[in-house]
Amino acid sequence: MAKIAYYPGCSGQSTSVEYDLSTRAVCRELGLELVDLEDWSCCGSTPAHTVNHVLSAALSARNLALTEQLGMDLVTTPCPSCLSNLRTAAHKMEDADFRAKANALLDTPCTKQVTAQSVLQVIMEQVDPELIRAKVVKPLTGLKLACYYGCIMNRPPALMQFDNHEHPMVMDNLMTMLGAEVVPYPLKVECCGASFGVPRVDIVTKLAGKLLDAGRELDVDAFVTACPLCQMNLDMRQGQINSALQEKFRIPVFYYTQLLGYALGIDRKELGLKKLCVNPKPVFNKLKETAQAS
Amino acid sequence: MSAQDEQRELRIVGFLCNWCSYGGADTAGVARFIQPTDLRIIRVPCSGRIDPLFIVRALLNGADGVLVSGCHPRDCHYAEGNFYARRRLEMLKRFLPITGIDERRFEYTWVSASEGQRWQHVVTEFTRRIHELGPAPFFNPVSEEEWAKLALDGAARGASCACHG
Amino acid sequence: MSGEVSQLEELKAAIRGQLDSLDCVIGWEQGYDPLHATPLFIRSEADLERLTISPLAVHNPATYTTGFKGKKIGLVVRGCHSRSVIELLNEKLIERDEVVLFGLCCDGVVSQRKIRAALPADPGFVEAVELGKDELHITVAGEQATLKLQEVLADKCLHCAYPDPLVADVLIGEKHAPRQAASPACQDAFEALGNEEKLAFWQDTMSRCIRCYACRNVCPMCVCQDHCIATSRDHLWMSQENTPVENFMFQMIHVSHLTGRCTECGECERACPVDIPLMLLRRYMNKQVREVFGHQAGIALDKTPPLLTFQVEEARIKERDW
Amino acid sequence: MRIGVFICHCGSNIAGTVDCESVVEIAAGFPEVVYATDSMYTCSEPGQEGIITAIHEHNLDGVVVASCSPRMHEPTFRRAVERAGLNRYMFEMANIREHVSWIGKDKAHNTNKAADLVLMAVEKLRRNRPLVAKSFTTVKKVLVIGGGVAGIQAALDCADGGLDVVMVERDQSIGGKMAKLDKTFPTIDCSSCVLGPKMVDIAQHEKISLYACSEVESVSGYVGNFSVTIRRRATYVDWTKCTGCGVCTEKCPSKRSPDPFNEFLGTTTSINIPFPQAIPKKAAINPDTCMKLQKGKCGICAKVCPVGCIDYEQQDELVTVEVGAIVVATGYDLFDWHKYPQYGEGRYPDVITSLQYERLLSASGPTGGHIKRPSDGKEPKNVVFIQCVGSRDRSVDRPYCSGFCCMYTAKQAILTKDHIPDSQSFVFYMDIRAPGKGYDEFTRRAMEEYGAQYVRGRVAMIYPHGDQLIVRGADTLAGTQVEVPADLVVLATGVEASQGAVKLGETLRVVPDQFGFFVESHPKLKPVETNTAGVYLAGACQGPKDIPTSVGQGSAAAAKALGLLSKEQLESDPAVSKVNVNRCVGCQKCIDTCPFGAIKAVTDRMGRLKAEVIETVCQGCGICTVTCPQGAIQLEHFTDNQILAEVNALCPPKMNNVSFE
Repeated sequence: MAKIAYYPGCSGQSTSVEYDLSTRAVCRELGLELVDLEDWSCCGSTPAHTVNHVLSAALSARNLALTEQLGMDLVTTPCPSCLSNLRTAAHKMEDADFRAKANALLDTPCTKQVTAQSVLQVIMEQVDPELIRAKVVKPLTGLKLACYYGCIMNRPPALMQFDNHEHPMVMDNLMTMLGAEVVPYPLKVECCGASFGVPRVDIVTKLAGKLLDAGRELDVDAFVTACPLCQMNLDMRQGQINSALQEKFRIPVFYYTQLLGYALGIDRKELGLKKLCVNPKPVFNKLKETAQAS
Repeated sequence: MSAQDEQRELRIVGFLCNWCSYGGADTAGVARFIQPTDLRIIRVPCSGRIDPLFIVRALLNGADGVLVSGCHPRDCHYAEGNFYARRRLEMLKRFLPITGIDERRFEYTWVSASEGQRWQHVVTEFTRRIHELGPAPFFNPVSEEEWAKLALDGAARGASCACHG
Repeated sequence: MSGEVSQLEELKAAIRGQLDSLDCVIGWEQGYDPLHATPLFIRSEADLERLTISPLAVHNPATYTTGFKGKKIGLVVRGCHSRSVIELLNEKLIERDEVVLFGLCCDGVVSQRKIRAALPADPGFVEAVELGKDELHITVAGEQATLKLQEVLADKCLHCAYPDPLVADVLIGEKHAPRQAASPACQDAFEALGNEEKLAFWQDTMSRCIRCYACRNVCPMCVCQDHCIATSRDHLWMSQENTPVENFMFQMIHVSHLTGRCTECGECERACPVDIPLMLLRRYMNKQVREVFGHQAGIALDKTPPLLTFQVEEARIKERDW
Repeated sequence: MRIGVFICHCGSNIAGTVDCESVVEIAAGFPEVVYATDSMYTCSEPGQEGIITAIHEHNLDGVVVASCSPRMHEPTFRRAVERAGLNRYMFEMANIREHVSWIGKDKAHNTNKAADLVLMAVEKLRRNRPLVAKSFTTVKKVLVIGGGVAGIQAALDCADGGLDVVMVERDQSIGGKMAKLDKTFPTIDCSSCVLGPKMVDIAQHEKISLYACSEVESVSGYVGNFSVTIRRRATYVDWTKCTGCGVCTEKCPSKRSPDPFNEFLGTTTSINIPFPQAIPKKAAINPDTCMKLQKGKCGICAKVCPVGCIDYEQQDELVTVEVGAIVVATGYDLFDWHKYPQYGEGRYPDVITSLQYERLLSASGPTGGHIKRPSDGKEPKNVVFIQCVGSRDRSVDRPYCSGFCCMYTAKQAILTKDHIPDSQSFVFYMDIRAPGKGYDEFTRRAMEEYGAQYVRGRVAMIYPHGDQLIVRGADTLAGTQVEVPADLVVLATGVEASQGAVKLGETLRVVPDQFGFFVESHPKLKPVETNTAGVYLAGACQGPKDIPTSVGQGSAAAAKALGLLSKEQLESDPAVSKVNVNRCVGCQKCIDTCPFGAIKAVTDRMGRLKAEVIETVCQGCGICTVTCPQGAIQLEHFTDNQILAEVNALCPPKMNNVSFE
């Protein structure tokens, strides 16, 4: 079993606990052993780097240093925002002067070059696709999905170095592999409004509403995401969006790990499906009907 | 530099390509950009014509400095001459230290026909550098006594040398 | 050394098989005494019997190749010799289909200079030399002296990164594990000296030079044949006067013409009758070539010598900073 | 040798800071100097007469003039010594004005330096030898590569001037990009109406031979005497018989052949004539789609052809022509906009290039001149134009401005309104670049009279919404984001160097710049010349150009070719490299490094390889001389000996008992 350092991120402990749960379950099933960083700290999220670049990098560099202490040179995280901070820190630490400044803030300096990758990238690059195909027990046949990647998962391309930044395809490919029909969703990398959900709900309802509208136009059964914030804005705020835009959206929004876990036959409790705000039941009913019909 | 040193000229040889740097030196002249007088210029068609051995010959003959200037890369009248020159001259410059000849006595640069001011700057700076280094040491012994001493030392030394003890 | 004996027989068999189709095969035989080898030009079975490949056989046979242009010859080559051949091929000075290469995986050759220094007195004529596994037994005037082979190996062999031929039609012996090249300690020590000391050193050694041109004549890359500009009256690069400055000018010409081409076979230094450490200059120049162009002469076929080509943007030349 | 030295005062220009009389005195003592004097203005009529008289009186066979820069008056003095009967290369100049009197204040130092420079000149002159220019005849024929508007103009001008012309065109018809255009800016006149007659002239001019479907394979020789091999690609139609009647194209059952003339909007037949005005108007078969050539079945065109010109067995043919000059007019290609992921990378059929839009506008285009969008054939109401697609953008390595996109976008906005009066055009632009006669007025008309909405900003994204495309961009003037629903998006794709340019450049020894555009001899003063004598540039192969500029350059290149070939004989500069065959070991290093292909390998009587300089091609740079370790190839007038003499004059070898002479 391949051992990989795992950084869950703050949201994985709170708003997206189901993402964390399902990620762990899926990785276990696919033969990836996640080793939790002990005593990890917050990546700093958006506030840190808007205030101080060195501090922000140091927050993430601390987590890179923890990885180093585990004797590993790769750390993985489900959250694109955490990933962005980890990779930014790793990149900036390549500069000796910057490294010295950031290390001065740390108890244990970060000396080696540690790479951070998303769990999605690790699954797509380290797991044999044939293994995934072979392990599918409940294919997603009959399901029409829109994969929504969000704005920061592959951007900036020079830093993230994974997939096409304007037209990513990995989640599409993964879902197709599981038997689902994936629509050519044009707003894959659009912004959902992100953390404006707190100060300016109107922005989120407008932007996320547009995302939902584009999905409805393509007649999708559900959205698939890989970002806690995207998922929250589309799922938890769907009611707010409906009242703000006088709409009646009822589109479930999954983490890709949840659908992957379902297809692999993992116990539903481990996938945290109950945490979803928009009831996903119609989706699973449809899947059952298709399964029975065939 | 004392006033007296400033008075005494040193021997600086310049190799300039006809199309850019020689023209640049002309431009500097036309504009009356005053320069130190130590430098004497040999005109060649292209920096690609400059055999590094011309520079070695000049230095071994006792030149205190050698300055080469050609067209800026990509601007060569002959398209590629300065690209070859750059490689040859860079190798010479890097090689000089092993010979004990101070590599600062040789420099190469690019000056276009329009860069009179730059030429003035290059000449002034290079001449200043050479004056700071002072006259180059002679390779051959300069007097009968030294000749004799060298011969005696050689005899006493036999086959020994730095590498082959 | 039984291994060597079998290798010699293997080599002889290989040469024998091709001798008819070749004008000549160049190897080595015993020279004027058992301690010295000399190049052997094999044209017949009888010649072949005299072939030796012991560590005493040092000469670079590539030196002779250009003289055979248009004819098909064979060469017995060690690793360093094969580099010279590659460089000559890359410079179109010889043709690949005109040389058959009998490659020897080489454990190093001796330095006569070191042997001489290790013996109690100048040996004069040597009666017998016996090669042990790691030793050399030399009999002079009935007395035997034993030298450790490792201690009398040539400098170039101690730091050799290419003991096995890089190109060969027949390969004899076992290949070595990859090795890292290094410069000898005396090189680093000399480079660390100041300009004044270095200049004084060359003035000194150059006053010793007798301008015999042995360094040029053994150099495999000196291919100007009878037209070396150092000995021409048409281009008056230097006078024939034997002064340090003219002697040094000659070395400058040699190094300059070797820029990016020298394969470090060390023949120039070996041949020098007055022990001028010429490799100091060669190694230093090669180091510069490696640093700037990432190029080493004679380690790969179809490479253009760096001074015969260019890049519009040179990654490692910062001439515009001045 | 008997050398005369003439020191010029140049009024007070030199004499003001150089003691000319002293220089004369010193110079008189230099080796082989038999006469030294000074004069007020050596370049003046009496000054030159003074030189001529001295040559006669003192029987001089070499002259040194110390005055201004040789870049100024070397030709003057060379003519003077020639008038006196000396070879003009038996002359040297010392630059004691620009390099001495004008830049140094100290008279003693200046005088000393002037004397040194004279000594240098004397020492070099002592090693000079008479050089004689070679004359050679020229072929009065011009090769024009490329049959776009620039090449057409160059060919017609050359032919009208009396030269034979060979035109080589890669495509099936000449006309280039201009033939694909509907209208031209700023006059909105019909492109094919302007160009058509010129194309017909090419076909009919008795001095022009046209090779279409052909490419230049190799070029050898030199100015005045090039030998060019042309590959005529197999068309599977005997063009000597084909009348262009078009019956075959009507009957051809294979109708899915890609249509490059229409920029791949729609398809054409396997055997086709690309467009009605094509020159030559001959049919050709696309072997990739022809059923007969692919599967051996069909053969309908052969059956219906009234003149029996179909030949399925036809092979490529190599033709060699001798020409005296070459005009390169290979034009440009369009930037591949798929490199921009934000424009959909080809996923949206209604995102098209500006040239595709021209074909939609054109009455001879695939839609008969009705604007119908590719996806569903509907007439668009909102048309969005995006400028600078592959121009002025470092991220795609296209930092340069393509020059004419602003203008054709304005034209297309105007034509859109003409075609669809209730349409609305939007133009996303960076800056409007309209420097030309009537150009800026034209873009103003597009905005003011035709109501095109110009938005200053880049487009970040195009995405589909219903049957429309939403174009999102920045409006930098309003400081806001805008989203425009579009029925059709037209990308103003920028200009790239023609695909084969780099390879052709190697064949012709014309250097392409980093983007593949050919480099002219001098950016200001020799815009159509190249560094290879006898090869000229016209049109966009040198850099992005609009039609009038391309036509102007075509004429300029023709004028250069006519001027060159108007002389009965050409003279080559004798200061070129020369091989001493005895010294040459045949290593060919000089051949590899020569930028001009001026050295070739020859075999001597003994069968040994030797280098040989083609004197008329050699430009005299001397790279080869340094490359040759044994000094076998020497640049005349700048030989090793001559330069060494100068070095030794400046730095006399010290303490060497034997001097160099």
